[in-house]
Amino acid sequence: MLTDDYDPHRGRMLKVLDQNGKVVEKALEPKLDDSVLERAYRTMVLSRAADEKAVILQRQGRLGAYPPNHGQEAASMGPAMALEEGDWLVWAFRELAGLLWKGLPLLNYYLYWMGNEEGSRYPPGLNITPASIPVASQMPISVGIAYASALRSENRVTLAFCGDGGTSEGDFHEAMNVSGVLRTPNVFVVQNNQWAISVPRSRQTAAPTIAQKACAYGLKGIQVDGNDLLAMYIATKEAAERARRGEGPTLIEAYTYRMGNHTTSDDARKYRLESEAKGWELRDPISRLKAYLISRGSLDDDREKQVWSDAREAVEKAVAEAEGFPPPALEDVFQYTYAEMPSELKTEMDRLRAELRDGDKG
Amino acid sequence: MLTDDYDPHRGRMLKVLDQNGKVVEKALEPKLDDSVLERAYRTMVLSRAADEKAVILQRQGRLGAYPPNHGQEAASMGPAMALEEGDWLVWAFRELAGLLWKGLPLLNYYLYWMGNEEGSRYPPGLNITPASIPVASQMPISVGIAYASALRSENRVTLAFCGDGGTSEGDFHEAMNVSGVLRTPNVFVVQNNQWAISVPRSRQTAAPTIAQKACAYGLKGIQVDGNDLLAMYIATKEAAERARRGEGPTLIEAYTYRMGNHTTSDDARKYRLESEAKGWELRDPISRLKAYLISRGSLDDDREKQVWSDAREAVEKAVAEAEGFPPPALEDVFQYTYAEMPSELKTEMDRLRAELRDGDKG
Amino acid sequence: MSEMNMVSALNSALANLMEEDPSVVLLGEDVGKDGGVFRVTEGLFDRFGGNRVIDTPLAEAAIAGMAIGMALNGLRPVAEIQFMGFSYLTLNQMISHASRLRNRSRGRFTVPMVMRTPYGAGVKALEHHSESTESLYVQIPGLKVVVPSSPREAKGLLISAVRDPDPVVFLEPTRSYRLFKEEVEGTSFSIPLGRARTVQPGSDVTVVGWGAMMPLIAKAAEAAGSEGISCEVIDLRTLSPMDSAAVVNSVRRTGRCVIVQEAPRTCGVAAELIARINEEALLSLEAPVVRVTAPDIVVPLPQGEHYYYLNANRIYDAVKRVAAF
Amino acid sequence: MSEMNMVSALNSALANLMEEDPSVVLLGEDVGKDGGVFRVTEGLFDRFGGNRVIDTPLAEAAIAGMAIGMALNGLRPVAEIQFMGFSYLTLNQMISHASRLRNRSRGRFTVPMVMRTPYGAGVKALEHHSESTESLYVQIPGLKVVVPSSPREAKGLLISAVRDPDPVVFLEPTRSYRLFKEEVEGTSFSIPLGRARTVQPGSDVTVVGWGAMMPLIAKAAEAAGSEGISCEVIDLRTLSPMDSAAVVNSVRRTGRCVIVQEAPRTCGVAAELIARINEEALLSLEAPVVRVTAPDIVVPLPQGEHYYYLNANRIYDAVKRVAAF
Ligand SMILES: Cc1ncc(C[n+]2csc(CCOP(=O)(O)OP(=O)(O)O)c2C)c(N)n1
Ligand SMILES: Cc1ncc(C[n+]2csc(CCOP(=O)(O)OP(=O)(O)O)c2C)c(N)n1
Ligand SMILES: [Mg+2]
Ligand SMILES: [Mg+2]
Repeated sequence: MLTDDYDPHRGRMLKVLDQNGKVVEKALEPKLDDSVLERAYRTMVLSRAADEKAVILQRQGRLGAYPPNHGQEAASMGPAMALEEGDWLVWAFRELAGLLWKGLPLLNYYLYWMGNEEGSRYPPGLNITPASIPVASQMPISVGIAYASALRSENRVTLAFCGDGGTSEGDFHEAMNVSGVLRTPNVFVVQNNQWAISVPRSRQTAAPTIAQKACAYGLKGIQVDGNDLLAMYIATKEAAERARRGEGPTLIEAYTYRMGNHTTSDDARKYRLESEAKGWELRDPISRLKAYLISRGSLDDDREKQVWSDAREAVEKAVAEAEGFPPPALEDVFQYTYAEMPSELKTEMDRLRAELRDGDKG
Repeated sequence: MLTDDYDPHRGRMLKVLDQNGKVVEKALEPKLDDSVLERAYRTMVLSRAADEKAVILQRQGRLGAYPPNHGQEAASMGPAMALEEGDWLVWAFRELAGLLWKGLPLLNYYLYWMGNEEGSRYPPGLNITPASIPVASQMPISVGIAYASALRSENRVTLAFCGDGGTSEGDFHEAMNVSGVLRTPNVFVVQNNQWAISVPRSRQTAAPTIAQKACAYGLKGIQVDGNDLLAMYIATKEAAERARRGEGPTLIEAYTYRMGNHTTSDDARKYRLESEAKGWELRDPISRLKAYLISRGSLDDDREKQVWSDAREAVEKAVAEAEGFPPPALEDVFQYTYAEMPSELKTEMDRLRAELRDGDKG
Repeated sequence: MSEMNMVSALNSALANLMEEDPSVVLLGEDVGKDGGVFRVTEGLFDRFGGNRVIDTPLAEAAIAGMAIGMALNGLRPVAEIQFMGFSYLTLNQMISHASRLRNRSRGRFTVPMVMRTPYGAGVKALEHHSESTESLYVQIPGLKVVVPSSPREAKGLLISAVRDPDPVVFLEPTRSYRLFKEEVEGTSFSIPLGRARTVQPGSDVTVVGWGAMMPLIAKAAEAAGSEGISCEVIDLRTLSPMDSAAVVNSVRRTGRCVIVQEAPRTCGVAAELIARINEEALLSLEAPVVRVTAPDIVVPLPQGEHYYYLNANRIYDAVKRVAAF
Repeated sequence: MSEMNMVSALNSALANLMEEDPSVVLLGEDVGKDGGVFRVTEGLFDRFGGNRVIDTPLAEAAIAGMAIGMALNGLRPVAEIQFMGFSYLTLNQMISHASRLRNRSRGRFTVPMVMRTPYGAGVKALEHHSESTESLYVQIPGLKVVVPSSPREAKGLLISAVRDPDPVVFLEPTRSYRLFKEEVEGTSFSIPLGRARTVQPGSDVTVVGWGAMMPLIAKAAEAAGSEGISCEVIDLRTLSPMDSAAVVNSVRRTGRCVIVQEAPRTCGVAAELIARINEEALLSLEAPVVRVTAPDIVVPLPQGEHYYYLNANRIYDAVKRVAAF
């Protein structure tokens, strides 16, 4: 088992690829079809392109505060690739690539960050929960989701994400611990991107790794190079299979880096050296996968260009659609409070409708 | 260091005495004066006597719901013995022996469980916080107390207790983690008495030991025989010294057993085998210390009888005092809400005084 | 039909629900083998097994969070929080997720969960075991808050709460758990949420309360009645969504109102009712509405509890004062 | 004196306090190097060092709990919670300990801490970043709740809050952080807690609000004034203990009242004020008191925020309606 070979207490990090796309541990290389790898590459590129666009849109006042994903694409997508149809994905707010792999339309994503609840009306049957802003609060929820699947013997796995900062919250702890006791079919991925806004990983916890926190809960734990798509994929695959076999949850630390600001409202230069990010540029997850694909002969420069231009086109299309999307009507902000609108609330709505003047619309 | 020799990952539990009072690890035997050991024995006996009395009083309707301490005397008192004057003790609700060692008058203790807030008006200068009923909520508070001491370079340690059940709460986690990061002078003792009401330790967490949870926070951790006063003492002593040197907090698991019901409202026979408690009777912490003292020649049967009769006398005196203590006046339930009573609250108080009829007093 | 106290009525409701619907599960501290500290879940572990009657670790936020996740994924979880005083640990989950997931996802995800918890003073309990902080929940859009006042009400309302498509906070008056028995159907039946109940019609003073206050109100109303003051007694039952219309309509007729609230005065449900009466029936008022509430203090420990906890005398006096205004 | 916006006024208050009293410490997420997400603590880390301006891990319950412990042990901690929407995680510590330790220990232990947090909608923020749930705190006996409405008020009230012997929840209106500047003393000065401020005397309608509502009220009152309706404008300032006497006294004179509350309607501070007006000045009322509040819904995301967030027009309309009743 990878979790034995890479026992966090021994301080080894799981890696499959080096930065030149060379496989460092041949035995670990997953057997993935070219078509899957190509789709993976496309999706990561789409994520990168969509993310860059979101930052630009925010600067232009066309989108609200936004948390960039740049550099973390493999950390969310590798795990998503290890899921099967019907498995659940519980994200925090920085897992775009994983969402895209799972099938979330970009339109939803943009609508959400543009401040329209319709963005979180996910397509029916897509088992992805909406973004969860209160840090780590999604973790106990993911345990409940997994429990329900297990109770119905559905053989489904629930994959949940949080950040390194999230591990300090009580919710993280309670979720890990309960899940260990109830042996729910969960896989927990901590995107350790080294920062929680301005707080460095070293000040988030005195534990040398996040992965070793697994031992507090009787979980399997493993630290993985989060910029290595293949490593993230195989670690999650093993964990998901274990979960499916009813052998309990796993905590995966994806060791990665937040290349951008915390959000578009943040200025990382206030608290960290630019050289740090520079160093991580050399470990870019997309370049690494590209090198691997090229070395396998599954990608060449032309196709690579095509992937990018397809991505940019898809992004522009989604943005246009999102910007053309109608803003909520007055009824919309009321009608989802309860399944059936209580009469008092209806009265409030009618009163508000009467009170709002034309000029009040925004 | 004990925490190295007894690294929780290696599964060894620290013990100094066996049940016959024989020292199992000569090198570990602390050099304590006879007078100290005698005081320790007296205090444990006083705790046991007071505790048994409280259970009786509850049955007679003279005291409210009460959590018995029987069997856990060494687990709270060993740590208290390792404190120095001025150090802080933050208790949960099952640490009577430690409180008595630190100097809390029995009167306070009875008053509190008899439902009078005056019980928690601790003598000035005694650095003990009041009982904390919401499980583990005292842990983050203990970190703040320790931080304040350290900021003023007072060289004081804060010792905080919670139960095995308490380790599942978010508050426990947040406290351990923050304390690890800030290296506050804390010693945390988890009284693992194997049960949290009806939930056995094995269902509280899937981690094989509580002590190993330390590793999630970069703390030192150690599992100690909680019924061995000397072991609890030396483990805490080492931890307190480390804390005083600014080398950070320690998590001590006191492996012990709740001999009684959870509280006087509980009936443990509903969920556990009586044979389990029977087995633990053979590991009684008071008998163990007694055997040690006798083997050292520091105690004999006569003196032992005297200790018990002194204890019972002290208990009767405290109970009489507590029962003679005046119940709160109407003003008392109002006046400590704020430093200065807001005028609206004063009005409420006056209104209530006017509204209460004589017959309403109870 | 059989005589049940509130504990057995709740137990009967849960048993019916679990028989009828395999998606109903219970979770919480000591709800399994132990049957709950108040015995509400007694026997259900043996009957339905540990997978459906789940003893959790001691972690309230996780209990609430798990219940939310279960509800999102097709179950109907009934979470027990051992005492309302420990429910504050669930507030982030309840406010940030339980109450909002429907709205957040435009109805794609819903949270048909129930959080049961005993509340209220008057049983000489330890600190934190006597809280009546319902207004923390009542003010949260997206949550429903229900408080039964008798065994039969408890059963019918709990069944509705569990079947309800939205998250319900179900507050059980500790003091009434074993206070009295009444005839309750053994089979399942429901009492709709969101509708107040007129316990007794009357013409002089409207007296409104809920939960453990109802037996006290009944006593006070009877005493007032014997002196010729006719009380219309309303059991609010569902605090959210609040059936203030029932109260307002009654006050339109009586012109006088006493609201009895176990909780401290400030920003409680009584204040909200007064605000709505003011808004909708001010001109009908013949006297200021009177609140009979606990004072704005911490619940005293048992020896001082009588200063805090209401009694029938104080309600009766208030009714007299309002009637005489 | 210099021109300050609310952020710089708060910063100046903290700097003064930390200079004067070595027991004042700041703690929270990103309050150190980063100077806080709204820059309220900017420069203080460099000036007073990391031991007194403490960057904590991401753990709100621990931030509150630590602050309580620090306060118990002689410090005057000022904890920052990044947004009010994350303060629910502190509620157990705030309710169960901060508000109660004085009472629990009969005054032996006290908790002179401040929990600062930005609150309120109107800045087009993400979900959970626009909450106005002050009533969760106002209803807790033992806590004080303060909301400043201008830079100078912010400084004077924060200084009082930090010097106060009791725990204070200090709510900073996000929308007003940089909305306007005014002259503020550079040295320390204090504005007493617990006293409402009459911003503008008037005779026809009492208009009450706090925090970010005050600039809207000023605009509405001005418009009403120009039509001959004289508004008495009251800034409540301290929501707990609530200076309802100031409001009641004003209403006794004007007979009419509009209360402006950013929070949703139910069980808010406005309801409490109405209840107290009802109790103490019912006979003076010439019209029902009108609440202008957000509806009982989840704060919408930015595209729908205008349905939720109040504006001067709606306040003005309410004033006109009340005046014409
Ligand atoms: C409970 C809570 N507290 C504070 C915040 C404000 N906040 C948003 S993201 C963030 C840092 C999160 O760090 P991490 O978990 O490492 O995730 P990352 O942003 O690095 O992806 C903070 C403090 C929040 N959203 N939720
Ligand atoms: C937050 C909270 N939840 C629930 C309770 C009810 N309760 C009181 S003690 C207890 C069990 C505590 O177990 P443990 O921490 O092991 O301590 P022990 O009672 O064994 O000493 C529970 C569930 C509580 N007091 N606080
Ligand atoms: Mg991070
Ligand atoms: Mg225990």
